[in-house]
Amino acid sequence: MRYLYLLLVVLSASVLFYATLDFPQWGDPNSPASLHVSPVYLQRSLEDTSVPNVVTSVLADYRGYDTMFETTVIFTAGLACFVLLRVFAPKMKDTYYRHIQSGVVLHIKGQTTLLDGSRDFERIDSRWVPADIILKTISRFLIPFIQLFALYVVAHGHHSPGGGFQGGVILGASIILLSISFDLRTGLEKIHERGLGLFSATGVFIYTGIGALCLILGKEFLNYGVLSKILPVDPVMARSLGIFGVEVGVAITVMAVMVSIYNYVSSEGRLDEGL
Amino acid sequence: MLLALCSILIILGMVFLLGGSVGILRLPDFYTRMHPAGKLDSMGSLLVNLGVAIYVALDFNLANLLTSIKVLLIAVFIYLSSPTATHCIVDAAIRAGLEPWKKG
Amino acid sequence: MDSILEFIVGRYNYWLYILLMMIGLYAMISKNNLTKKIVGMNIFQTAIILFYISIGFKKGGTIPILEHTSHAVEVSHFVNPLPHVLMLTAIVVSVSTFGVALALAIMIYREHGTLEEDEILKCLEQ
Amino acid sequence: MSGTMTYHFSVILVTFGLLLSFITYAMTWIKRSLCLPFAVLSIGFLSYCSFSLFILVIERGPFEYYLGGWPPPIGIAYYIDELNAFLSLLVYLVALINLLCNRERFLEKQGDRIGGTMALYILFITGLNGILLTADLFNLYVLLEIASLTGYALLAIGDKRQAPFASLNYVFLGTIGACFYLLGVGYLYIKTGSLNMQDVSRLITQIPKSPTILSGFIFILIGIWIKMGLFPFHIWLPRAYTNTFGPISSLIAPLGTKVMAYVIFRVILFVFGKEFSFEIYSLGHVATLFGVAAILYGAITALRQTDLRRMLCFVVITEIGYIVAGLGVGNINAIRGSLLHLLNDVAMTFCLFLSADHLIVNTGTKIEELKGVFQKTPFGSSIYVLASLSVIGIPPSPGFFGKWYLLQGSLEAQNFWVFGAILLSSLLNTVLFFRTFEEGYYHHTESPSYGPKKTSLSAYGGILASGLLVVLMGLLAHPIVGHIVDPFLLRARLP
Repeated sequence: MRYLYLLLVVLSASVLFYATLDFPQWGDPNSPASLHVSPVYLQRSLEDTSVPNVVTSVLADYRGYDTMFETTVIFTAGLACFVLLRVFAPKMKDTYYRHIQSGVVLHIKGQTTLLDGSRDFERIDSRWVPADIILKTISRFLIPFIQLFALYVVAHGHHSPGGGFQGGVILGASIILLSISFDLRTGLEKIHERGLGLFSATGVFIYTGIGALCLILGKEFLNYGVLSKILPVDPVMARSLGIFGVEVGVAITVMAVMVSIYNYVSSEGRLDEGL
Repeated sequence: MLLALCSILIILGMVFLLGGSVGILRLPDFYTRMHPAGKLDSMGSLLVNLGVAIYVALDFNLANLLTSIKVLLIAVFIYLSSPTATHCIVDAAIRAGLEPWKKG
Repeated sequence: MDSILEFIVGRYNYWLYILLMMIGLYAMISKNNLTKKIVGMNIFQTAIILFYISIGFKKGGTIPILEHTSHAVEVSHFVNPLPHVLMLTAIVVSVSTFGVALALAIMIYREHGTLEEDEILKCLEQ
Repeated sequence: MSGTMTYHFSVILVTFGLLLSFITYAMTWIKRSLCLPFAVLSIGFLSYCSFSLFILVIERGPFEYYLGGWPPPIGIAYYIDELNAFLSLLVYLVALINLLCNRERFLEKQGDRIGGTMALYILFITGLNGILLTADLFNLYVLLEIASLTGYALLAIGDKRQAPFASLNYVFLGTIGACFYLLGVGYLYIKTGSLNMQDVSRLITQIPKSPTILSGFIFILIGIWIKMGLFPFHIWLPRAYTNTFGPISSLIAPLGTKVMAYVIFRVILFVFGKEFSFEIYSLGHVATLFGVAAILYGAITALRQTDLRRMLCFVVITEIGYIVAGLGVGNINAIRGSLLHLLNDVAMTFCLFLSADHLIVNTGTKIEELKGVFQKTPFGSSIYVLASLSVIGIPPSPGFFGKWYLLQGSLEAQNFWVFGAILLSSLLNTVLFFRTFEEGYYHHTESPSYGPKKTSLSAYGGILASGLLVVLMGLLAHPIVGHIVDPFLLRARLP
């Protein structure tokens, strides 16, 4: 069986290899791929959309429709994790409360929310270990910087490498860092499941909604130029603003989905006792 | 003169990084391996970043100065996060009950 | 001799991606452990991403971020932006597939207590 | 104004699908009981849009839609013709009937997760619709991934022991398929520099003998073949479709593979072109080989199955074999036959899976457990008989017309392998289905320990509607060929 697999792999490798004999030289500026469509993007990006970063203008405008589905793919992944893993009725499990001052742990048999609102007690996991003070301090210090950087990456996608996906991932990472360095419960207190679900739907809704707005205003789907009818700018600037709008939507979705995938996967869908 | 300084810094940094990688490969157990991974990498990246920051700022104007400040900020954040990460990994290993290497 | 060298230099990185791709593919179809298969899947997808990016590269080209100037853009100074855009999509797709595959692996582990394929198959036959 | 609005229906069909699915999921966190009715309403709305689009295309002929206002090859375009508009109408109809029919079962199975499940459901059909309408090779890949990801997630709902493992296997093979497709697109891109189907097709004719284009062709074909479950690449199919939740299998089994089969036609006839595929490289022989192998393998393996739904999965593999074999024969009658069969197959397989699912709910999954089912649910069983007669190819049924054209085409091409395989498999299918009829009709269980399950009116309505769909497809076979299939072939410049 192993040789069959090897044969399959060698076979596909040889087909791929055979094709490379015909390839243009690597890095050749005159290869067909660089001559047919891509010069148009490079030459027209500034006058069409006033976005210097051509990757952004292709991503969100010329091929913006692809990117909409790309965001939907992310949304689908979050949705799939929710549908597959989320368990709404947890099994009867023991609950642990820790008295903050004295460090005494109460072990209550079965599920209870008895002391949840109390100031003196905190709920803890069965595998609880005292959170490390170094880790806690450092992540508390770093998280604001990470979030600021994420917002910078989102907002500065027009002029430098960056944009919705990158910024959204960094933003999500800051919240995941919080969940890792404290525990899942702390992360969920900051942004709970319902918020994540609504955010992930809102982000893609913003993207598709901007597209549909263009449709309602009488032009093609995602033709941002028509937004100049409702915004006090000319069509080129309207395209730039439209790109920014969808980038924000993308960032929101990516952030929410990344965090919720982490939450569901690390806690096996119970959103209790995570990693 | 400054150019020589930054090349020295970068080369020195690379020596540290090389030592770190050799250490990770050659040392006998988990804890000793974390030692080069944590310390030498931090030192190496500090030196390299410093060298790069000076190199960028050689041609002095505002934009380049900002770039070199950004490079220095990278070094600062590495100094914050890398030792913390090393500490946490070692901490987790101790809690999980991994015995240190005692031979030799 | 020179032409052979030029031939090899012009293509060796495509060959490297093919090698990487095949490592991923082999891991994906022949490994017994499901986690290793998932890792193989990621290697496979990453290799394709690298392949696309190298299609778009131009010697002497820089990142496609233009300056706000009046004169015309010299196209050969900037790498082809289209493969970058396409691969942003592919990265996102590979992350999503990874997430779904992990969720499925967790479901399998919850049910069977193992991720070895032959053990699961044995368990299913009973 | 209304004229331009109908023109926009092409994009509304896909993008409003997305919007509505986002709202459906968001409702999970606002008011859960509204999720299901909202999903039904949205699929109803989308079916209406799809119907209007179909009418528009029939009236005015095919048209293009430029997304973002950028003409291809700079931007992405949709290309809508009679065939894909009709297929998209079928997709929405199937999804609507299936959801109406199985509302309660979804609610019972998924409980609080119903919002997420419904959002996946809508996203799945939206993805399929995008695949049908798009005229951009890379856009097709992204939509393919949406349809696959939702498919993986939906197929994992079901039997807890089996379904996730089957679905994970599908993830691996599906990813290989999608990546091969992506690789093939990359190979085309490196030589042509374009991603629009029409543009690529124009550029390929200038460099027909290039090895890069050939390997791109091979990889795209293998990728799609994996996705559509053609014989040697079908390994994921039976396990994934058998172990999943019933209503999901009756959604995905008819739609997933057929839409990918449509992509094969689109890619071969409109991207690579007839000359490239059939004359320069002999795709005909390869496709005939795979098709005949799939027909025989599916028909023979189906006989060995003891599980009803698994048996039907092998019937699906046989049907895929018909479609590919017809493509392989390559003359106009055979391709007409396989396209007609593709359309009919959506309706037939849907009806078959839906009614079989109804029988399974009432008895059990094994064929031998079907004893006495005709007495228990005479209505559901008769629809099952209708669908299976159609699959066998009894004359007035839709299955017959497809096979008729296929046989005619293979005779004209003197391709007796395909001819023989189709006849033999029809015979084997007859044996196959009459075995289940026999179990259900003649064997009575003396002590029915369980009576017929309570089935709601809407479930009966759904099964009836699926039966009507099959009958309609049979009655309308002639106009379908004349107004939908033939214009498509004409545009593909087939003789």
